[in-house]
Amino acid sequence: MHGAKDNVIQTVSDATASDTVGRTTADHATRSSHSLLRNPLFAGGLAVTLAIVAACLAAPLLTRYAPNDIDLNSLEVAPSATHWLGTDALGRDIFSRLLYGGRMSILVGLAAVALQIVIGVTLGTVAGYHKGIVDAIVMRISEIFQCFPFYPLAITIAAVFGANVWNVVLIIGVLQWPGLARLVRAEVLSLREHAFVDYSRAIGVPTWRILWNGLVRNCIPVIVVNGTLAVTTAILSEAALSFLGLGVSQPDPSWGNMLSSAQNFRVLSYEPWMWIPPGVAIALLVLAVNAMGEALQEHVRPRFGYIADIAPSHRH
Amino acid sequence: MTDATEHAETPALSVRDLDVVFTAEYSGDSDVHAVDHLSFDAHAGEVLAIVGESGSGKSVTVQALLGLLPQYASVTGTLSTADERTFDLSDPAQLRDLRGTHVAMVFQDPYASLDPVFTIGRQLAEAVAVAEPSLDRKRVRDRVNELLDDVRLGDVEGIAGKYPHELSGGQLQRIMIAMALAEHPQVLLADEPTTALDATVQQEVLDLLYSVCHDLNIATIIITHDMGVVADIADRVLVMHYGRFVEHGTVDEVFRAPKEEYTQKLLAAVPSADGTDHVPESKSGEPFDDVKPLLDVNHLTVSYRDRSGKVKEVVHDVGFSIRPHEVLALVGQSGSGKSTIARSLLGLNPLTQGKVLIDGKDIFALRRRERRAVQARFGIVFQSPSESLNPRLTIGDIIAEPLRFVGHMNRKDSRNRALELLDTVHLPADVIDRYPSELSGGQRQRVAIARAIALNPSLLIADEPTSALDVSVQAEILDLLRGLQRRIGFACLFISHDLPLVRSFSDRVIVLHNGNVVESGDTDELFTHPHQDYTRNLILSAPVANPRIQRARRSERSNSPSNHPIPSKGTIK
Amino acid sequence: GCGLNTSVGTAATAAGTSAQSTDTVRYALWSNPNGQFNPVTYFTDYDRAIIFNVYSRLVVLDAQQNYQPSLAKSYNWSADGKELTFELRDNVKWHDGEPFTAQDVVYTYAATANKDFPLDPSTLVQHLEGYEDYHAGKTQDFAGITAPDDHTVVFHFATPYSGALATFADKPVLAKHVWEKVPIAQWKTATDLLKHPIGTGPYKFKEFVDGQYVALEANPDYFEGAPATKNLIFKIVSPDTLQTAVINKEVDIAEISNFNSKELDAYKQQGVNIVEGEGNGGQYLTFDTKNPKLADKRVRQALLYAINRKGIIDSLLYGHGITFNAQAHPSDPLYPKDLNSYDYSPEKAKELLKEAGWTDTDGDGFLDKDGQKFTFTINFPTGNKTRELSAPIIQKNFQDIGIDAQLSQADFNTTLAILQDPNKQYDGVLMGGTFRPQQYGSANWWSRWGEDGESKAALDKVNETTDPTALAQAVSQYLHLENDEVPFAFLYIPNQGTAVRPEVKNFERSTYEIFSNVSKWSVSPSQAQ
Amino acid sequence: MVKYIARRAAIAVVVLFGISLIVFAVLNLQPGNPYASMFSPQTDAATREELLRKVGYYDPLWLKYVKWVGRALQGDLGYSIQLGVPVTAVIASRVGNTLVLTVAAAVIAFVFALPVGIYSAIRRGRVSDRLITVVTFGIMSIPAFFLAMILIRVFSAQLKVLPSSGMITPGFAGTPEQVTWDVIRHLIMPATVLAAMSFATYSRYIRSSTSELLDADFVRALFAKGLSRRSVIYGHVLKNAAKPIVTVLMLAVPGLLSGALITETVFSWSGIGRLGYDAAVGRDYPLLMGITLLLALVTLLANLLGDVINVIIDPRIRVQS
Ligand SMILES: Nc1ncnc2c1ncn2[C@@H]1O[C@H](COP(=O)(O)OP(=O)(O)OP(=O)(O)O)[C@@H](O)[C@H]1O
Ligand SMILES: Nc1ncnc2c1ncn2[C@@H]1O[C@H](COP(=O)(O)OP(=O)(O)OP(=O)(O)O)[C@@H](O)[C@H]1O
Ligand SMILES: [Mg+2]
Ligand SMILES: [Mg+2]
Repeated sequence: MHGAKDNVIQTVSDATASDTVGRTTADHATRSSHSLLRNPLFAGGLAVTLAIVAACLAAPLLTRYAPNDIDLNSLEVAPSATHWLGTDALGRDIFSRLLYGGRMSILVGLAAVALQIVIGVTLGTVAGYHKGIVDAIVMRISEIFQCFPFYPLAITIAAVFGANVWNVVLIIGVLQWPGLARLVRAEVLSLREHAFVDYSRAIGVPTWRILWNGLVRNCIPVIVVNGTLAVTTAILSEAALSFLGLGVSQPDPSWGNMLSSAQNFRVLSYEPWMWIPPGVAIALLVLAVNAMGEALQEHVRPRFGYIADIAPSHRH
Repeated sequence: MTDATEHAETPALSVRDLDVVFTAEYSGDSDVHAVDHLSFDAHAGEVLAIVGESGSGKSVTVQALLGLLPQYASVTGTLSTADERTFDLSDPAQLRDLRGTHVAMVFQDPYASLDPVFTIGRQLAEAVAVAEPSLDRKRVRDRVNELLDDVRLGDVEGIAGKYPHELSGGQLQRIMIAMALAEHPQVLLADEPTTALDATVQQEVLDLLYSVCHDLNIATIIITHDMGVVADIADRVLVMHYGRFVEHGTVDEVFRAPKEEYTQKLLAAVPSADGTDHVPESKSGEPFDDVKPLLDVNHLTVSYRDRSGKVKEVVHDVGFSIRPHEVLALVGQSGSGKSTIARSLLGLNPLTQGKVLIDGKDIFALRRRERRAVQARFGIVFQSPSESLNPRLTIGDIIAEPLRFVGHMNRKDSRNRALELLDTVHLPADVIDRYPSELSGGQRQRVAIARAIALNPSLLIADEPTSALDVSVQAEILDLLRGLQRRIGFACLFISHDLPLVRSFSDRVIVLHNGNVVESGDTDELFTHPHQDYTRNLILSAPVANPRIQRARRSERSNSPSNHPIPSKGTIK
Repeated sequence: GCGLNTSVGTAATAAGTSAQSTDTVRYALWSNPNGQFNPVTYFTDYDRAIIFNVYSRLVVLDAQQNYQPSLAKSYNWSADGKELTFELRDNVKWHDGEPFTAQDVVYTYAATANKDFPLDPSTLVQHLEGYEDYHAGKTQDFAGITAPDDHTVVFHFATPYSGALATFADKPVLAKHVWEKVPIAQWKTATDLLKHPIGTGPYKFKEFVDGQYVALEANPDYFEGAPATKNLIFKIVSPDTLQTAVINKEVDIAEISNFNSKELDAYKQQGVNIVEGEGNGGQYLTFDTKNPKLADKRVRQALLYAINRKGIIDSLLYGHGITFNAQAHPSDPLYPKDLNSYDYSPEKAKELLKEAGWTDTDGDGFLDKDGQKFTFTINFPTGNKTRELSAPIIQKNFQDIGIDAQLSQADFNTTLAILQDPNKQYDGVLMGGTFRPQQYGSANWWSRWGEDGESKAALDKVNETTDPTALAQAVSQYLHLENDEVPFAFLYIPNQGTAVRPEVKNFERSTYEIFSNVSKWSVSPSQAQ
Repeated sequence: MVKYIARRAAIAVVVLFGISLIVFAVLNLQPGNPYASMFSPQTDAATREELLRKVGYYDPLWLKYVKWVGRALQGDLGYSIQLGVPVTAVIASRVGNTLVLTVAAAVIAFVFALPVGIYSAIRRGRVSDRLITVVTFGIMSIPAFFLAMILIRVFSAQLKVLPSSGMITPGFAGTPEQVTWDVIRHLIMPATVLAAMSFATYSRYIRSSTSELLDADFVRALFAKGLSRRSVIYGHVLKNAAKPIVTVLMLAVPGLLSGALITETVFSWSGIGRLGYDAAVGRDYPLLMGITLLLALVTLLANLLGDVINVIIDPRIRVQS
C-alpha cells in the first residue's frame, strides 16, 4: 500500500535542494511553455491526464447508468454490450462507476495537494526566511508530523468528522505537508541569500511583500513539480485509505474503493473486470501526472549537459 | 580561408575546421551555432590566448577538443598532434586516447572541478595512475609529491591529506595545474584559469602557467576575456566573435595594431591602468574639504557568526566619509571586507560597533520608520545583475518596487515613472513587460541602475557593478553611471577590485586589507604614489592591457629570487 | 532483539512445508488469537477455538441442541428450579497430571463473582445465592456454589435462571491449583498462565507462536478417549489467502468466507470438500426506538418490510443463508414457527408509513410528516464485507419507499460508540452478533427498547423459568413481542462453510459446536495426487 | 561530532514528547471506548461504569497523560487493553519480525534500485530512461494488495513453490539451516511486495542525485583527466551520491514501516504494522502509544543516523560540525 508517507521523493529532496535548486530555478524558470509542450513526456502526460479528466467530467454523456444504481439481477456480470466493463457485486455498472469515481479520485488528489501547498508553503517560507528560532520550531513541528502515525490519525479524523471525501483530503493534506515545507524552506534559505532579497530588505519593502514576491513566487517551480508528484501520492493514499474502509465511503465510488472492494482472491482470479479498470485508471493517471512532473523537473533545471562520453552510443 | 594556422614548425596541436552546433532537441529554442569552422594551431612552448566577449564560443572550442561537450552538441572537425596522429572530433570515443596523456585541461572554477569527497593526494594520485599505469604505489606517491613541488605547494603542511574545501582558490588552481602536469601533456588547455581568483593570486597562477609552458615546453592555450591577462602571458592571440575566427597574431601585433574593427573595439573598452586615456569626467577638481559630509562612518566594526557559532570580526574600526557628489572607491583583495561595509550601511548586517551618520544623523539610532526614510535615499546596485533582479517579476514591477513600497506611489504612477527611468538608462520601453531572463547581462544591469535611481538617491552604493560583465559592456555601463552621476549628482560608494576601473571613475580611494583601512587618499595621488607596499602590490598585480608593461613587470618579478617559478628539477620529460 | 520469535518444536512433525502427514490436522484461523487462553477472560473467537479444545465443560450441546453431560456425569434440577446439581466424572486429570475435582468447578465460577474479577460478572453468578455479599467482599465463601464432596457440585439460585445450562456449556472449567497462584485481579495480565493453558480437554497446549500458529498435542488421557490425530495446529491465515493455503495443502480445514460458485468450484476442482451448515452469527439493523420518528412501531415494521432480505441473501450470500425474525436462532427448539416473516413488500411498507402519518405531501419524492422529511442514516462499521455491501442495498430499499436514506461508514469502535452513548440519537446501525444457545435478548444492552414495561417483564419471565414447557411459552411470548415491535430489523444469518481437505476424515460440526468431535478427526495418507 | 549527536538527540527527545502529547490528545478525541467490546452484552450500565472507573477511563485527559508519562519514563508503557500483556513485551515480540521484513525489503529494493537508478541517470532523456520511468511508476501504482495477491496466485497456487503466508511452517523442526531456509521461503513474497513499494522512490531518487552529479563540473574534469567512464561513475559519482542516497534511505523508514501494514496482513506476518492498525481500530491506547513512540523513535533515529553518516561521508560537513 502506498501509505501517505511514501512520498519520499518529495520529502527527501531537501537534502540536496539547497545546493541545487536555488541555483537553477531562478535562471530557468521562465522558459517558454511552448518548449515544454514539445517534450513528449509532458505532452503525453498532459494528453492522457486531460483525456481522463474530460471523460470523468463528461460521465453523464458517456454512460446511461447512474453509478449507484443497484441491480440485484445482474451481479458480477462480465463485460458485455449492456455493461461495457461488467458489473460489481451489487450489479452496479463498472464503467459508470469508473467515470464518476474518477471525479472523486481527482478531486481528492487536487484538494489534498492544495491543502498541502497552503500549509507547506506558508510554513516553509516563513521558516526559511526568518531562520533561527522560527525555523527551528517549524522544523520540529514538521518532524512531529512526519513521525505521526498515519492510521491512528486517519481513523480519528474519520471517527470525529465522519468518513467522507473531505476528511480524506484533510488526512492526506495534514500528514503530507512536511515534505513540501522542507523543500520550500531549503529553497527559500538559498533564495533569501540572493541579492534581490537583500535589495528589497535594504530599501525597506514590507516583509509580506518580500515573502510573496521574492520567495514564494520563486518557489513556484519546486511547488509545481512536487505538487504533481503529490497528486499521485494523494490518489494512491485515497486508495489505501479506502482499502481500510477509511476513505471515500459507500455507495459513492472512487477508484480507491472500487479497487478495495475487489480485494478478494476470487475477484482477482475470475472477475478481472472488477479490478482491472480502476487499477489501470489509477496507474494511467499516476503515470501521466508523474510524467508531467518529471518533464517539469527537467524543464526547470538547466539543460542536461552530460558529456557525450557518459552515454556512449549516442552519435549516429 | 583566413585562419590562425601559419607557423613554421609542426604544431603540437592542430585544429582544422572545428564546428559545433547545439541542437535544440526538446528545448524549442533554435539551434546554436557555437563554433563556426574554426582552425588554429598551438605550438610547444608558446601560450596561445583565445579571446572574445562572453558567448563567443571560447569554452566550447576547448571542450570540443577533449570531447567534453554535451550529448546534444554536434561536432565536426579534426585535430592532429605533433606525432601526426589525427582525430575525428565528432567521435568522443577517439578523443578518449587524447585525454590524460596528450592534452590536459585546467578549468575556470577549481573548487567545482575537484571531487569534494576525496583528498587532494588521492585525486592527484589518480591522475598519475591514469597517465602512468605502470607505477606502483610508492612511486605514485613520490610522483605526487614531485608534482606538488612543481606547483610550489610542496611545503604546505599535509596538503595531500586535505580536502578541496580546506584550500584557498589559488592553491586549488595550482592543484589543478599539478593534475594537468601529471599527465605529461604536450598541450595544456586553460579555460579562464584565473577569473575566479583575486588579482594577487591571479598573478601567481599566471606566472606558474607561464613557466610551465616555457620551461616544460608545453603548448598552452589559455582562454580569457581579460585583455590584461592576455597582455601578461600570451605569445599569440586568437580573437573570436560569435564562434567565428576574427583575427590572429602575436600579442604585440594584436595589441599594437589590431586589424579588425571588432578587436579594436575590444581593446578600446579596456580602461588603461596608467590613467592616460579616460579622465573621469566627474572629477571636477573642486576642493571637497570644506563641504559637510553626506555620509560619515565612524569606528565601524562588523563581525559574523559562522555556523559553529564562532564570532569572526571582519571589519575593524573603519572610518570614512563621503561628501555630496563625490565618488569614493573601496578597493582591496577579495575578502577584505568591502561588501560587508556596504551591507552594513544598508542595514543588512548588524554592526558590532560604530556609527553611521547621514547628514549628521546616526541612522541606527533612529526608529525603524525614520531609518527607512533615510535609507530610501540610498540607491543600490549589486554585482550580479541576474542575482539582484527577481526572476519572477517583470522589469516594470522590478523598477516599481521601490516606487510603490518605499515611495508609496500607486500602480499607475509607478509604471509611468518606470517608463521614464527605462528611457533614462537607454532601454527601449518594451522591455517593461519582459522578465530579467529575457535580457542580456548588460541590459539587466541597466535595469538595476534604473531601479537604483528611481527615488533620486543622494548616495549610490555600487558593489562591483560591472565585474560580472563583459569588457565591452562594462565600458557602456560605466559611461551610463558617469552620466547619471553628473546629471543627478548623487554621491557614490564604488566598490571594485578592478583598479584601472577605479582609477578612471573615482575621486578618492580607500584601500582595505583584512578589514582595516590601509591607505586612503585622492585617486591620482594614490595610484601614482602609493605609500604602502600592499597598495603597490595591488596596483602592480592587476595586469594591464599592455604587453610591454606586463613583460617588464614579469622580468622584474622573476629577478627577485624569492619568486622563482619552477624548480629546475629535471624530472619532467 | 531481532530475529523471528520462533521456537523450534522438538516434536518430529512434518518435515516439508506442504507435505501431508497423518499425525497432524491443521485448522485455519482467520486472525491471530490474543493469547488470552482463559475461558472466563478471553474475548475473541480465535482464542475461543483454542480454549474449547484445551478445556472441557460440564455439559455440551449435541447436534439437536440438547445438553449432554461432559465433565459432569449428570446434572439435576431441583423441583423449584433453584438448585442445580452436577455429578462429576471421577477419572479426569488435568494436563499436568493433577486430578480434576469439584473444587475446580467451585473455584472457576466463584472467581467470576469475585470483587477483583477484572471483567463484568456473568449473569449466571448474579442469579446465585449470596452473590451480593460475596461480590462486595463481605464473605469469603460464595454461598451460591457448594461442593458436598469431590465429585459433586451444587449451584444454589436465589431466583431460578433458565440460562444456567447454556452458561455451563459455554464456560469451561479452570484448574484451581493453577490459577489460585495468581490474584484474581491480575487474571487478564497473567501472561504466563494465559499463554500456557492447562485444561482437561482432548488436546494439550504445546506452543503459541504469536501471529503464526498455535500447536496443540493430543491428550492421551482424555476422558472420552485419546484423539485420533496427534497434533492439532491452528495456523493463522488471512481470509484473503485462505483458498490458496487450502489448495496448497498448508492447512486442512478452513472456514470459507463466501459461497460464490466460482470459488466453490475452485475448491472442488482440487478435491476439497465443502461442509456447509447453519451459521451462528446474525446481522441486524438496530433502530433507535427513542428517536421520535422511529418510536412508532408501524414505522419500524414498515422499514423491515421495505428491506429485500431475500434479495440480500440471494445476491450477497449466493443463497447460502437464512432470514430470522426475532432474536434467536431459527434452529433453536424454542424458536416459534409462527412469527411474522415480514416478507419483502414495499407496498405494505408504504401503507404502514401512511398509517403512521408519513406521506409525500410536497411531491419531492420523499415522505414527510409535520413538514419534516423522512431521512434515515444507516451507520455501519468497516470490517464485514457482506455487511458493507448490504448497506447500499438497504439504502436503495429505503429510497424506494420514499425515505431519504444516507450511508455513514466508520470503524467498528466509532460505530459502536453510537450505540453505547445512551444520549445519542441515531436512526439505524448495522450490527452483527453471535448466537449462543438459549440466550434470548442478548443484544439488548445497547437497545433502547426492552428496558422497561412489557418487554422487560417478558424477558425476566424467560430468565426465571426453568420448567421446559413454561420456558417454551415464555420464550415464545417474548420472541413474538420482539417480532412485533421490531426493535431491530433482523436481516440474515449466513451459512457457515468449511473447506475440508479430502485427506481429513470424520469432520463434523453443528451450529454451535465446531469442535464437538475433534477427537475423531483423522488424516489418511494423501490419495489425491 | 559527539556534541553534535548529543544536541540532535536532545532535540529528538523534545520531538518525541511533542509526538506523545499530540498523539495522546488525538487518540482520546476518538469516539469509542477501548473496553466496549470486552463487556458481555448483558452487563448492566452500573457495572460497566464501575469497571470503567476502576481502570481510570473517566480520569481527566491531562491526568491520564501525566500518569502515562510518569510510567513511561520508568520504561513502563502499561498493559495492552486487548492483549492484557505489557506493551513493551508485545512490541518486543513483534518488532524483530517487522525489522526482518523491512530490512529485507529495503535491501531488495535498494539492490534493484541502485543499478536501475544509475543506468537511467546515465541514459537520461533517452528511450531506455523513459521506459524505466514508465515501468517504475507502473510498479509504484500497483496497490500492494494486488501485487501480493498476484504473487500468491502465481507462486503458491499455481507453481506451488512458495508458502502463501506465515513466517514459518507450523511445528517445523530441523537444523538451524533448514529453519533459516524455511523462514527465507516465507519471507520472499512479503519482502518483494514491500520492496516494490519502495523501489520507485529509491530508483527515482538515485537517478536524480546521480544525474545531478553527472552534470557537476568535477565530473567533467575527471573525464578531462582521462579517467574511464567506469571509474568516474563508480569511483567518484557514487561516493558523492552516497550522501543523498543515505538520506533517502533513512527518510524512507517511516514509509516502509507504515507500508508494512498491508503486507503483514495479507501474508500473516506477525509484525508491528498490523498490530498498530489493530490497536488503532480497537482503541487499544496504551499499545498504540507504545507503537507510535517506537515508530517515531525509529524515524528520528533514522534521520539522526542519516545525518551522522552524511557527516562521515562528506568532509565539508565534518569541518563545520
Ligand atoms: N551546453 C550548452 N548548450 C547549449 N548552448 C551552449 C552550451 N554551452 C555553450 N552554449 C552556447 O554556445 C555559445 C558559446 O559559448 P561558450 O561557453 O563557448 O562562450 P565563451 O566564449 O566561453 O563565453 P564566456 O566568456 O562567457 O565563458 C554561447 O552562445 C552559449 O550560449
Ligand atoms: N555571511 C557571512 N558569514 C560569515 N562570514 C562572512 C559572511 N560574509 C562574508 N564573510 C566573511 O567576511 C569577510 C569579508 O567578506 P566581504 O564579502 O566583505 O569581502 P569583499 O571584500 O567584498 O570580497 P570580494 O571581493 O570577494 O567580494 C570574508 O572573510 C568573508 O569570508
Ligand atoms: Mg567560457
Ligand atoms: Mg564583495
